[in-house]
Amino acid sequence: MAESTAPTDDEDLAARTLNTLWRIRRFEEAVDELFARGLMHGTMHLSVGQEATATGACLALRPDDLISSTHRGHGHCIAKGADLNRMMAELLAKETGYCAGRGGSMHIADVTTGNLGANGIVAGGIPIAVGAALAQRLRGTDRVAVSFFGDGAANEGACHEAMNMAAIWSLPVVFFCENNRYGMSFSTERAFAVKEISERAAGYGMPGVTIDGNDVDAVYAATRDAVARARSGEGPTFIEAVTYRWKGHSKSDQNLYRTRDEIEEWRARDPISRFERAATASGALTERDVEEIRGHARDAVRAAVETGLAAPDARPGSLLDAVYATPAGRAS
Amino acid sequence: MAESTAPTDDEDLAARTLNTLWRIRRFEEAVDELFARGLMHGTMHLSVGQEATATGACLALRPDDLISSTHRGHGHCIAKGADLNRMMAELLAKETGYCAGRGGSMHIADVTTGNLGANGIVAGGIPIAVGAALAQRLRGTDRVAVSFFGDGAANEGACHEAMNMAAIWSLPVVFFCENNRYGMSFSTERAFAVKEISERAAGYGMPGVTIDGNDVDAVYAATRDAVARARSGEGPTFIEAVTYRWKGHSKSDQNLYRTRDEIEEWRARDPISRFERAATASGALTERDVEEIRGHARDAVRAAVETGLAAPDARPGSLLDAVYATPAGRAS
Amino acid sequence: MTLAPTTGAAPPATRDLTYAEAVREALAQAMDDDPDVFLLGEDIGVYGGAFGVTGDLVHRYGTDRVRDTPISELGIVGAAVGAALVGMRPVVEIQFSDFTCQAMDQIVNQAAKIHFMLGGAAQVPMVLRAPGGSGTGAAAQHSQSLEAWFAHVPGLKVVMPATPADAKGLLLAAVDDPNPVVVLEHKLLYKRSGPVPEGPYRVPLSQAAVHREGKDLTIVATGVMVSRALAAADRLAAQGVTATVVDPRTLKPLDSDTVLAAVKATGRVLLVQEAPSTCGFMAEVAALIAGSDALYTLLAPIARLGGLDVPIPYAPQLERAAVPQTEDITAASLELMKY
Amino acid sequence: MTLAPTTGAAPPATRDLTYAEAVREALAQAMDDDPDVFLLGEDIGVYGGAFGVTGDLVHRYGTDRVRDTPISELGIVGAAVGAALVGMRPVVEIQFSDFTCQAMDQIVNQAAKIHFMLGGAAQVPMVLRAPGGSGTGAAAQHSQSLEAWFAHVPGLKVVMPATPADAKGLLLAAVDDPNPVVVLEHKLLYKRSGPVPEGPYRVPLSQAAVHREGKDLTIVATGVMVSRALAAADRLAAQGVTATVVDPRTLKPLDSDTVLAAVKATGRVLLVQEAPSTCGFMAEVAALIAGSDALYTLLAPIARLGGLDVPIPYAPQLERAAVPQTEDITAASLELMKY
Ligand SMILES: Cc1ncc(C[n+]2csc(CCOP(=O)(O)OP(=O)(O)O)c2C)c(N)n1
Ligand SMILES: Cc1ncc(C[n+]2csc(CCOP(=O)(O)OP(=O)(O)O)c2C)c(N)n1
Ligand SMILES: [Mg+2]
Ligand SMILES: [Mg+2]
Repeated sequence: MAESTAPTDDEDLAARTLNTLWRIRRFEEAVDELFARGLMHGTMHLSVGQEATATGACLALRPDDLISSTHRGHGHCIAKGADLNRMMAELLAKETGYCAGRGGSMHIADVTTGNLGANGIVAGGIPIAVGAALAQRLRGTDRVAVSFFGDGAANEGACHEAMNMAAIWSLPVVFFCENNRYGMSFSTERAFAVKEISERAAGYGMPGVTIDGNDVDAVYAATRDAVARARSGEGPTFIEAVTYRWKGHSKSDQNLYRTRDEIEEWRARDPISRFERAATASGALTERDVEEIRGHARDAVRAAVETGLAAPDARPGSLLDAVYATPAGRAS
Repeated sequence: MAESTAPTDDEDLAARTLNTLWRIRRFEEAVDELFARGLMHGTMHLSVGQEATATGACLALRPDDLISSTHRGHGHCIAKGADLNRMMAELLAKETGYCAGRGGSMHIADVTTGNLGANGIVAGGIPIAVGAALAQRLRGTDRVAVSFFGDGAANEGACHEAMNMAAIWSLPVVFFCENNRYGMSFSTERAFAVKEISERAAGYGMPGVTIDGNDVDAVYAATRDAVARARSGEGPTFIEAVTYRWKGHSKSDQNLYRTRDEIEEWRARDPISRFERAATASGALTERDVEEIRGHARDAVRAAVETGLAAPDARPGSLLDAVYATPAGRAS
Repeated sequence: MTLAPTTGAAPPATRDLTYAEAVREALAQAMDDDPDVFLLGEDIGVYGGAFGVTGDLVHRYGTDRVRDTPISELGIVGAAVGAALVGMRPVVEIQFSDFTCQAMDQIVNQAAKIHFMLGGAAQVPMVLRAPGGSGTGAAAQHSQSLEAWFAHVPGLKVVMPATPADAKGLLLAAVDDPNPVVVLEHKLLYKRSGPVPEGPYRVPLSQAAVHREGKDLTIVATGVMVSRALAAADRLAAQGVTATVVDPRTLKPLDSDTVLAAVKATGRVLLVQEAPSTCGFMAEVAALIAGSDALYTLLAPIARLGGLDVPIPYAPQLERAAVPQTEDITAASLELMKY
Repeated sequence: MTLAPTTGAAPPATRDLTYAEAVREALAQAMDDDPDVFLLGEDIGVYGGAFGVTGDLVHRYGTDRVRDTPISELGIVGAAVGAALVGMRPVVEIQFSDFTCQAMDQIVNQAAKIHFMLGGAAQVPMVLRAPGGSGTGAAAQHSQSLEAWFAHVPGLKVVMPATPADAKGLLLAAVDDPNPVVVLEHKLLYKRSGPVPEGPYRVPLSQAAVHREGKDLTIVATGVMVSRALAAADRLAAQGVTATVVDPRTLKPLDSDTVLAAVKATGRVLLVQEAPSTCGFMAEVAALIAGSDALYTLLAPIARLGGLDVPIPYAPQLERAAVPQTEDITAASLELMKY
């Protein structure tokens, strides 16, 4: 167990936390709007309502720790430290985007801050995180890898194989399952015959916990403990963080599989206002701090949209050169 | 719970059981010898030492129940009721074999007795059994499917996905894991961070038991209970039957990964002599019954070898015609 | 644009349906005809399918026959194989054809080979439907065209419908077939309309469609490239160049007679596909022509126009540049006319 | 038969090694050279590999660098992708190339595309070794030749060594390469011997080998078919027909210059592969020739001789009949000489 500071109790942590929460929320809202206005194409999976998981988990990581992310990966990318401008530019299909417009939302990544990438393939990133952790073991570092994935991903074979390998080799991985109650339209009630997905962990010989994924403190504490275990060589942990996505699965979702009431109920459990209440109640933040942070986040996202829209479009000319890496490093 | 007759206590069951046990043992020994003499080609995975699992499990099945089998599948095929002559002919690559010489050991199958096939792919048969069980559900029958697979197969993604689907749909399947302590050279100690593979079952919301796989009574009882559950609509069960293969994994095995002592120790736990002792002690069989049954099995296998060797070789002429099924049924 | 198949006796009554509606109608008629037909896939129930193809079928046929599954492609296809082995006729939907990667073992090592490996003692009458192709900004893991992989596998049949009528007719024929059939639909076609026969109409799994006949060159195209080839043929006609446009429709087994006859009649051939050229399906068509006596009738080298050898990029202009467009087909055709 | 590559400056000192020993030597030298290289696979440790390729390496390099894995192909390849992404150079062994089906998502959707999808910000320098091919009686799920699939995927490189020297040289070049490279070895070749340079010798991933030069026809062959083609060339020579035999060695990227030059020089070409012909790698080579000006130099149609379009059967005589043998290559060559 590491020390027990909670984000809601600590001035510095609280400010960083709230900043991340709002940057994610505002980023997702901006994306939603750009889409609605026809300024963004493709498809998008927004994490509005789920900000506490990415925020709390990444807060417990060192900058040199690694993550693998998902199709619903903007929040992870932001929380791990990516630059909003380059993210937005990528989603706007610009040459200045993180992936030079080749990846888009489903492949957003900032490897310099330890994000090995979003993934268009459900569960695709889980074995990748295990491999990144194996590399740390082989190199003798104490870096940890956290794999984010959804409830739906837990039923892919990739998740099973990856969890077992991490367990038998005691690798420094945290399996962070964001259970937002649905894999697209398929509810966890229908997808699992157990109550909690974390019940799976025991079968691999690793600890598993289920936590309130809308409570940053709980997410932070569980991740911090799991990371401490991983860093000290005690092996992987499975964390199930229960949360909810407010928006549809993607652009084509008509929300036929859940009720308006259910959505409203979860909106009432907004992780951000909950954190604001707790952090102001504890005295870690003042109302003015909160206002200021909100303002910063809004401005940062606005600036990202503006610079992104003004940036040059991705250039087709270099396509064939971009397929293979050259020994020198980045392809020209 | 079904009635509690045990094979060792019941005359009729005991005779059938011992007959199956010996047919498997003698069949495998004959195959081993044919190989050594250069009369059989390809590769073979023998189940000598594991006869109690196939025998006890299939004894608990109705003729119209279904099984999916593995690369180590001769025992399952025999126990489910296949004809030794057609099996041996197949292994001898004859036109009269079950697969007309096209499949060989790894694809041995007698669909008429409910065996959907051995499988060269580790874990390949597990989702297939789930699908066969789903078909029974859709058709409203009370047939049950048993999927045999090894300890090594349990770490394939296919096993995970199949178990979860069976659990959430309460399908009539029994997951029968023959834990012979190794997947090729990889021991269960190294492959799992749990003591018993059956600990995995809880994570899917299904019952799991670990039994002595060299004890026919235990195998029969556990399978009978699981089949009763499945047949009555209560869903799948996971059975882990601990056993041991006496021979190498396949023809190329040099046994570098286990000790002679370990092999000897397990040979001393021979499931067949153990059954013979128990069935004669209980009075279900006399010494003479035992002798007679052994003789029958030996003769049946000998006859299979003789007719097999004399049978016509598989004919290449029909190869291209054999790829696609024709609407009328069996391809010409 | 609407395309009608020119081969096969077209049944009389048609209405305009979208390609997605045509697929749905085929699924409904197949379930009406045969109680053993059922559907299996992710979000095909109340969600109606990722591309809305199954739509309201779950309300009409119930959750047993229109079965939502967990996200477990390997398990889903394996379950279909098992059900097919005992006599059912499952139709699996894989949300994007890219995710067949997850299920390749069950498709290739199991479904395709079981009939053969078991010496004919069993059949695997199943259909696997999956949308392929680019054009929606879904990037590299959601835009592949993998037909060449499946066509390389003995034991599979592979179809790639390009029109609503073919989407229905080929799918019904696929459901009838006692073998595993991979049906590669195309995302961009789902919303296109065209005349579709009303009854349970079947397009045999062995007949190419000749959509247009010309004198100067033959364009062989598949999937979404068929309509682009036809659009190019219109532009070419305006310049006095007439093209035959052939859509194989069924890639395996291929109707080589129709393809070869068209090539022989025109002496020039352009092979158009969306997938990257290297080792793509049109390589097979080129090899077929070059290995036949049609070779002697060629006035020009066999031209292939495929996707660039790149993963599909996200940015719209990059994505467009990665696969053949109507203007590329037109230009390549005119290039051929220089010979 | 021993084959020496004729292109590239051959380093001086060679000894005879088996193909398996040559692979092992390459793995050892790669691990000696670079601490980031490590091996991952089922039974590659104390068992020494299903085909004995890794042999004693675990004793020399330890269980960390020669790492036995559970039976989890998708997870194994995924772990390699993750390790490669953070700078390691994993070399994965898949016991039979057929089981790449289990891992296709990580090979095709992840490894092959990450560098591109991330706009060049990351690399996946990994090697996937797997034995393909028939001839051991292992039947349909253990005998496939799947090179065409991988060659169809942008972002992968694909090599298929036919000699011990190439097995070593191509593997070392593959380990050096910053991209995912699929190395398809062949079961029947593992025990064949040939001269292999001693040092860390590399065969560039872009050079075909011309094993023999003739005047009458060019035989292009891959994998185990190379030695059969050479044996056929011997027989043909006895009948006064001289053949050039070209082995592309690297299938992707393909050394098309060498192939086309050979074809132009002989005017007849026979393309030989073990995999089923339909949509196989030689379809690509045929299309390449037929799309080039080499077409004008052809004296005969482009002949393909591939495996039958059937799963590989178990019975030895059926298995033999399913793939080209030396006598088939000879006969097809003589057939070509009738033109
Ligand atoms: C292998 C694979 N199968 C299916 C899909 C289509 N798909 C994309 S997201 C999704 C749901 C994922 O659910 P979950 O893992 O719970 O994540 P969430 O979307 O809820 O964040 C599905 C089915 C995919 N991208 N990859
Ligand atoms: C997907 C796949 N991976 C690897 C193999 C090679 N292989 C065949 S059997 C085997 C070991 C299987 O172990 P287990 O499931 O315990 O069965 P056992 O051999 O012990 O009966 C392996 C690795 C295979 N046939 N299929
Ligand atoms: Mg979810
Ligand atoms: Mg085992």
